Amino acid sequence: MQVETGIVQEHFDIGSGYRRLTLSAPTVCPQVKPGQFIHLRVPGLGESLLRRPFSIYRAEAGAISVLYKQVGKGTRELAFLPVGGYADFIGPLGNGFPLPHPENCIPVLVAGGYGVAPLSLLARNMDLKGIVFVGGRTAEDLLCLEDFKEMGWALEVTTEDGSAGLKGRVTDALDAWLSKGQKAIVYACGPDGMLEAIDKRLLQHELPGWLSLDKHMGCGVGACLACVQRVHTEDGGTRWKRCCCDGPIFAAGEIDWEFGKDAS
Amino acid sequence: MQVETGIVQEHFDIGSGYRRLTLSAPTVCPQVKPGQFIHLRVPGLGESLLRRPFSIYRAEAGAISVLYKQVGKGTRELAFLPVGGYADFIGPLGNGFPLPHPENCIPVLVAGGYGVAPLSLLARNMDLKGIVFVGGRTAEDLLCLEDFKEMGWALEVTTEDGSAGLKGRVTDALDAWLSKGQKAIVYACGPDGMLEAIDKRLLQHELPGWLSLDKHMGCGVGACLACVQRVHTEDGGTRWKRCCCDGPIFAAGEIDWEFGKDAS
Amino acid sequence: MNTSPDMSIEIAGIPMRNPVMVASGTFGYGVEYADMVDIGSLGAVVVKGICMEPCDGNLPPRMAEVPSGLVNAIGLQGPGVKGFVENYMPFLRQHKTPVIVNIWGRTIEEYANVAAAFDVVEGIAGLELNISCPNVKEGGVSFGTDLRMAAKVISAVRRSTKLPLIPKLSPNVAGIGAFARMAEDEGADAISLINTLPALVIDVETRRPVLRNGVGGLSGAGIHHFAVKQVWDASRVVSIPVIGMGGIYEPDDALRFLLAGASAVAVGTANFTEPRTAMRVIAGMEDYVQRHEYGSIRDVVGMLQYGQVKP
Amino acid sequence: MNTSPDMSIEIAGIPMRNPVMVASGTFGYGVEYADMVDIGSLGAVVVKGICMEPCDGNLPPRMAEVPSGLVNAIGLQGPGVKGFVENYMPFLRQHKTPVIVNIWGRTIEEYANVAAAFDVVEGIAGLELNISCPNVKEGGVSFGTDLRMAAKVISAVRRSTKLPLIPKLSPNVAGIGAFARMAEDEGADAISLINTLPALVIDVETRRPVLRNGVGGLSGAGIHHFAVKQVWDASRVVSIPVIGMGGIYEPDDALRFLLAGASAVAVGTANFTEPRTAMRVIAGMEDYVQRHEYGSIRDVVGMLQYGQVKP
Ligand SMILES: Cc1cc2nc3c(=O)[nH]c(=O)nc-3n(C[C@H](O)[C@H](O)[C@H](O)COP(=O)(O)OP(=O)(O)OC[C@H]3O[C@@H](n4cnc5c(N)ncnc54)[C@H](O)[C@@H]3O)c2cc1C
Ligand SMILES: Cc1cc2nc3c(=O)[nH]c(=O)nc-3n(C[C@H](O)[C@H](O)[C@H](O)COP(=O)(O)OP(=O)(O)OC[C@H]3O[C@@H](n4cnc5c(N)ncnc54)[C@H](O)[C@@H]3O)c2cc1C
Ligand SMILES: Cc1cc2nc3c(=O)[nH]c(=O)nc-3n(C[C@H](O)[C@H](O)[C@H](O)COP(=O)(O)O)c2cc1C
Ligand SMILES: Cc1cc2nc3c(=O)[nH]c(=O)nc-3n(C[C@H](O)[C@H](O)[C@H](O)COP(=O)(O)O)c2cc1C
Ligand code: FES
Ligand code: FES
Repeated sequence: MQVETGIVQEHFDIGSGYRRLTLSAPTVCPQVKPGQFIHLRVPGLGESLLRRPFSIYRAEAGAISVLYKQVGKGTRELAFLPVGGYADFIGPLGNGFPLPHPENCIPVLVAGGYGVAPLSLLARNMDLKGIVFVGGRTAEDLLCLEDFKEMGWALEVTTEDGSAGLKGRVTDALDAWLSKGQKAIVYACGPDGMLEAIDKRLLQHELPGWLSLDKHMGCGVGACLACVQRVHTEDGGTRWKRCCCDGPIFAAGEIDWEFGKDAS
Repeated sequence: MQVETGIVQEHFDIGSGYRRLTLSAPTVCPQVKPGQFIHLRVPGLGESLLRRPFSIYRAEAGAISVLYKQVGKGTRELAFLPVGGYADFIGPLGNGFPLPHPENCIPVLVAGGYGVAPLSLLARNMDLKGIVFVGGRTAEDLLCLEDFKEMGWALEVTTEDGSAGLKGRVTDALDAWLSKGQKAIVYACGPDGMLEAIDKRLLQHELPGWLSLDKHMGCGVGACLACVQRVHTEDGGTRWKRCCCDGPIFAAGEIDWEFGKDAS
Repeated sequence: MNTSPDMSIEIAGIPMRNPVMVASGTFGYGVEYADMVDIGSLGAVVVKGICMEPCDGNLPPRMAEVPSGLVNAIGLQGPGVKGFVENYMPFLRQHKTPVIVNIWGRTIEEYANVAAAFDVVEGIAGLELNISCPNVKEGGVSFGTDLRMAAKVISAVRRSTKLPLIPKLSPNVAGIGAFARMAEDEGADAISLINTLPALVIDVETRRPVLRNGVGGLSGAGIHHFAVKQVWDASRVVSIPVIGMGGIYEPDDALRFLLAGASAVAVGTANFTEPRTAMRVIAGMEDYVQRHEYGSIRDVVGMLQYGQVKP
Repeated sequence: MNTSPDMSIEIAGIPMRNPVMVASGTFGYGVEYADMVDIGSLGAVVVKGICMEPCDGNLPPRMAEVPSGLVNAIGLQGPGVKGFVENYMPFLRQHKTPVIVNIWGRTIEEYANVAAAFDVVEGIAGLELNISCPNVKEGGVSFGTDLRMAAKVISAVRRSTKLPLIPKLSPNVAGIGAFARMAEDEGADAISLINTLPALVIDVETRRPVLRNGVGGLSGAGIHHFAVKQVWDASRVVSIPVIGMGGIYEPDDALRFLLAGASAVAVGTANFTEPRTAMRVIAGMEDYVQRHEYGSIRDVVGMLQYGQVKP
């Protein structure tokens, strides 16, 4: 983990409202594991804006790429960063997906939204090929589909409005596939609701898997305790884990999805 | 007085560390009197930064120009404003120099730093030609000298280090000229110390004159009472005037330079 | 659908076309902004603090810009009752917008006198009572941070005026609720909060305070969520209306005060940066009422869903 | 000329190589930032608040970003005394940097117990006492805003420990001076201030607080000049050293606290944005001491020239 100041090498629209930002990262790049993220200081927003976490999409040739959507103050400002400009980031952060991939399991990736970014990197770092499920509300929300095609992965697309692929949720497509009963391990990244639904299925089918969870972050390094997620412990209890450093990747069945829900 | 959103038409270095910014101002431009200023919202600094006041250097062809130096947070950010970008301002503000210029008086302008900006506009709006004294610490601090030459004004330059014109202060050159005893009216804009020294000379020589005073401003329109200057009243007392709307131009002899000095 | 929503509200018996006022000291006497702001569109105008006699205020510098706000030590410069009524009331009477006069004093008697003086002036809708002033008779302790002294001021002013009375609370107290309740007990018709927070800006190169007065009052976006908390604490313990202020720049900022229990709000520091803030805030609140299909803006007041968590 | 200036200072009997610490709750237990920050370069490390037993803290969301700051309601999650000593002290003992443990409790007994527990732990330089906690025995009123309750806590802890004791004051009181004096009277070796200001962040679309806990504490650049004022008020009425904190991002911010009378400072929220803030602040302060030709950083303390103006 380091603070590194990167030079913007690329910064462009990739469609679906997303942009790709590539920063030189000679120190951080070689340390990256798929599923890790950087905590980026958005330039031009003054001292007091918190950093913003982004999953690492590519880490190669001494540079790091992330994909992001303009959703708020930070990402809207980020979009102005010119090629040749500077941005500093802390990274690589988080535990990353456990490697190597276990033998005799078909790797199954499930992505929603920008969740494809870390999964695309994971796929690139695997020797095996498997199947990837990408879901969105409409065709507009899908990105990086080409990545998986190029790598020779099977691809199943779902949209809630049917504008691309199957009409329905990503879990519908996943259910159909899981019902075949193949020995698989699942890697998923996307909104909480999707991850919870997948976790339930993994439990049902007694399949191993890993879920990448995004929580609002303060420090990104484990110091502030802003990003906690409740998990089950071996003794049947529950405890907090910090998404930024104990996560963002959690084992299937580890997360306590009910904790705190009732009190709201 | 209006809020107007201008488009940046020009924005470039003019030397001596100053930049010229020209904004379209179809509504405000025709209302401008020399000595007035605009209160500019620096784009990109968030909601809470106060506006910054700048003297109007040119008001022609539906546009307004100001000259500024990068001295702090606001002006450093301002320098990034691209041609074609927007900036909003309130203007024209302040009383401006009284017009028309009285007959049978030689107009004498005395400028320090960016004080040349409003005086250059004043000279352009006068039919008479007179003499202008421009002073600075070094040759680097002088600007707009060409303006006055082109308009056919006599020009006296002083620098404290002698790197341009006479070595000394602008008041030294002024003293020499005033000692000739010509009937003159003085218009001055520059740092407080310079204005106080000039005011003293006007009193001595019993000459009329106008001083343009810069105080830190909040609202720029008379509402916040941040920019007050103590002035003498007719009954021998003193009272506050607001630089932004009762000023920034004060009559010679009007300002109470001593008020509050002792208490510091 | 496109008919404009019901934004009217009554505060301390003063009917307002909408709940957005401009805060004392940040909008002069109205006339300064008249070229740029439609005074008639405002809920009310609260003028800069007035005491009996003209007051010079502090020496400059009087204002310092700080992160997300500013610190001011204007020191209550003003024309006094007579100067205000002669020079500014003719302009203010031209509009249908209620005029609320912010008053202050150095002693309890002064407070009472200035209130009484305004009782006979035509065109004044109500009095806002700035209690964040030093009590010159008790070593300069602020009236507003001492429950007993504050009660005395409010009670004295209450007896001196029949005008709607709106004490304005100081934020730097341990429990704002006690002050709010006390104000209601002493006969206030509404309360407003918050005034500025005490602050000291130091220039490290000169080793002096930036403001000539030394300390000043912090206002602006940086105190907004603190102010909302204070309003929430106060509004839950009184039945009189609360006017919320502190760092309103956007419609959402004003809505937060309403949700927290304020019946109206005032835009302060933002006026300096963007004189038309109140107008923009009103428009945004109208949109909110429509989007959320409220019957009127009054239905938004106090609608915060705080959950089971205890305050 | 180029020899580094004397930055050393002693606070509450704890010798520090410089007056720049990291504030409780913003630097974890040190180990989290060890890759990026040279722990050995800090004046002291103040760890996240610890009570007797492990504590779960609040439900998330626990943090909201606001203009020039953030509002947190972490809720004092922590490993308890035993967990802290076992898991974190071995790391912290590796450095020569003093370790100050921030402690808290729900009752006076709990406060006293946790203090006593640390008295026998090796490698702890002092205790910072967070009194901004709800007193569960008295309806959840914060110890820190009630002079009598705060005195009881400090006195009980004082009797339970021989370690240097640094009560950390709550800012939301009418007169911080009285709390500072009380702390000195009860035997504190130093005081630190300010803790966060209470704040309520509301999401107007959901009409709920953004933080699951409801209210939280405001920190960051927006409270800086308010914090400086509090430190100035406190430092003038006590003879024990004061540790200043609140919105330190730049060397100048730290210097303001020193000029206002603090003998040391702590960097808080800024660590999240820029982990190396403390190191940068130390470098800037060294430069200041040299440029102004002070004999040592200690000569800067309390050097504010406040002028003739009365506080
Ligand atoms: C591990 C991780 C990986 C991520 N990877 C990606 C990625 O690859 N691509 C991508 O587009 N996004 C990613 N995100 C999400 C991304 O960080 C957010 O979209 C981004 O922070 C939004 O910033 P913003 O300033 O534009 O929006 P904001 O202005 O912050 O608004 C977004 C919303 O989030 C809330 N919010 C943001 N940060 C916080 C916080 N710290 N505390 C409380 N509320 C907060 C705001 O209140 C607002 O409602 C990731 C998040 C995590 C935790
Ligand atoms: C009537 C008038 C006309 C002017 N005309 C020109 C001009 O033509 N060209 C030009 O270059 N400059 C002009 N100025 C000065 C110009 O406004 C300042 O240089 C500018 O505000 C600096 O802004 P900044 O953000 O870059 O500097 P800042 O970051 O503000 O720093 C500059 C210094 O000024 C202080 N400061 C700035 N504003 C305030 C305030 N409101 N209250 C207290 N302290 C404050 C800061 O503390 C700092 O020490 C004029 C000023 C006035 C009053
Ligand atoms: C320059 C200035 C002058 C003020 N003058 C007064 C005043 O005369 N009387 C008063 O009660 N409050 C005064 N206030 C306080 C404001 O009315 C308001 O309570 C405070 O600024 C918080 O709101 P804001 O954050 O929107 O500015 C003044 C504030 C500022 C910034
Ligand atoms: C996320 C967070 C957690 C905190 N936890 C504690 C704590 O456990 N104990 C404590 O006394 N103060 C705690 N504080 C307060 C800080 O130590 C500090 O007093 C305050 O944040 C002001 O400084 P700053 O503006 O530099 O952050 C915490 C602050 C933050 C932002
Ligand atoms: S973001 Fe601070 S602990 Fe995870
Ligand atoms: S700047 Fe506000 S009154 Fe002059």
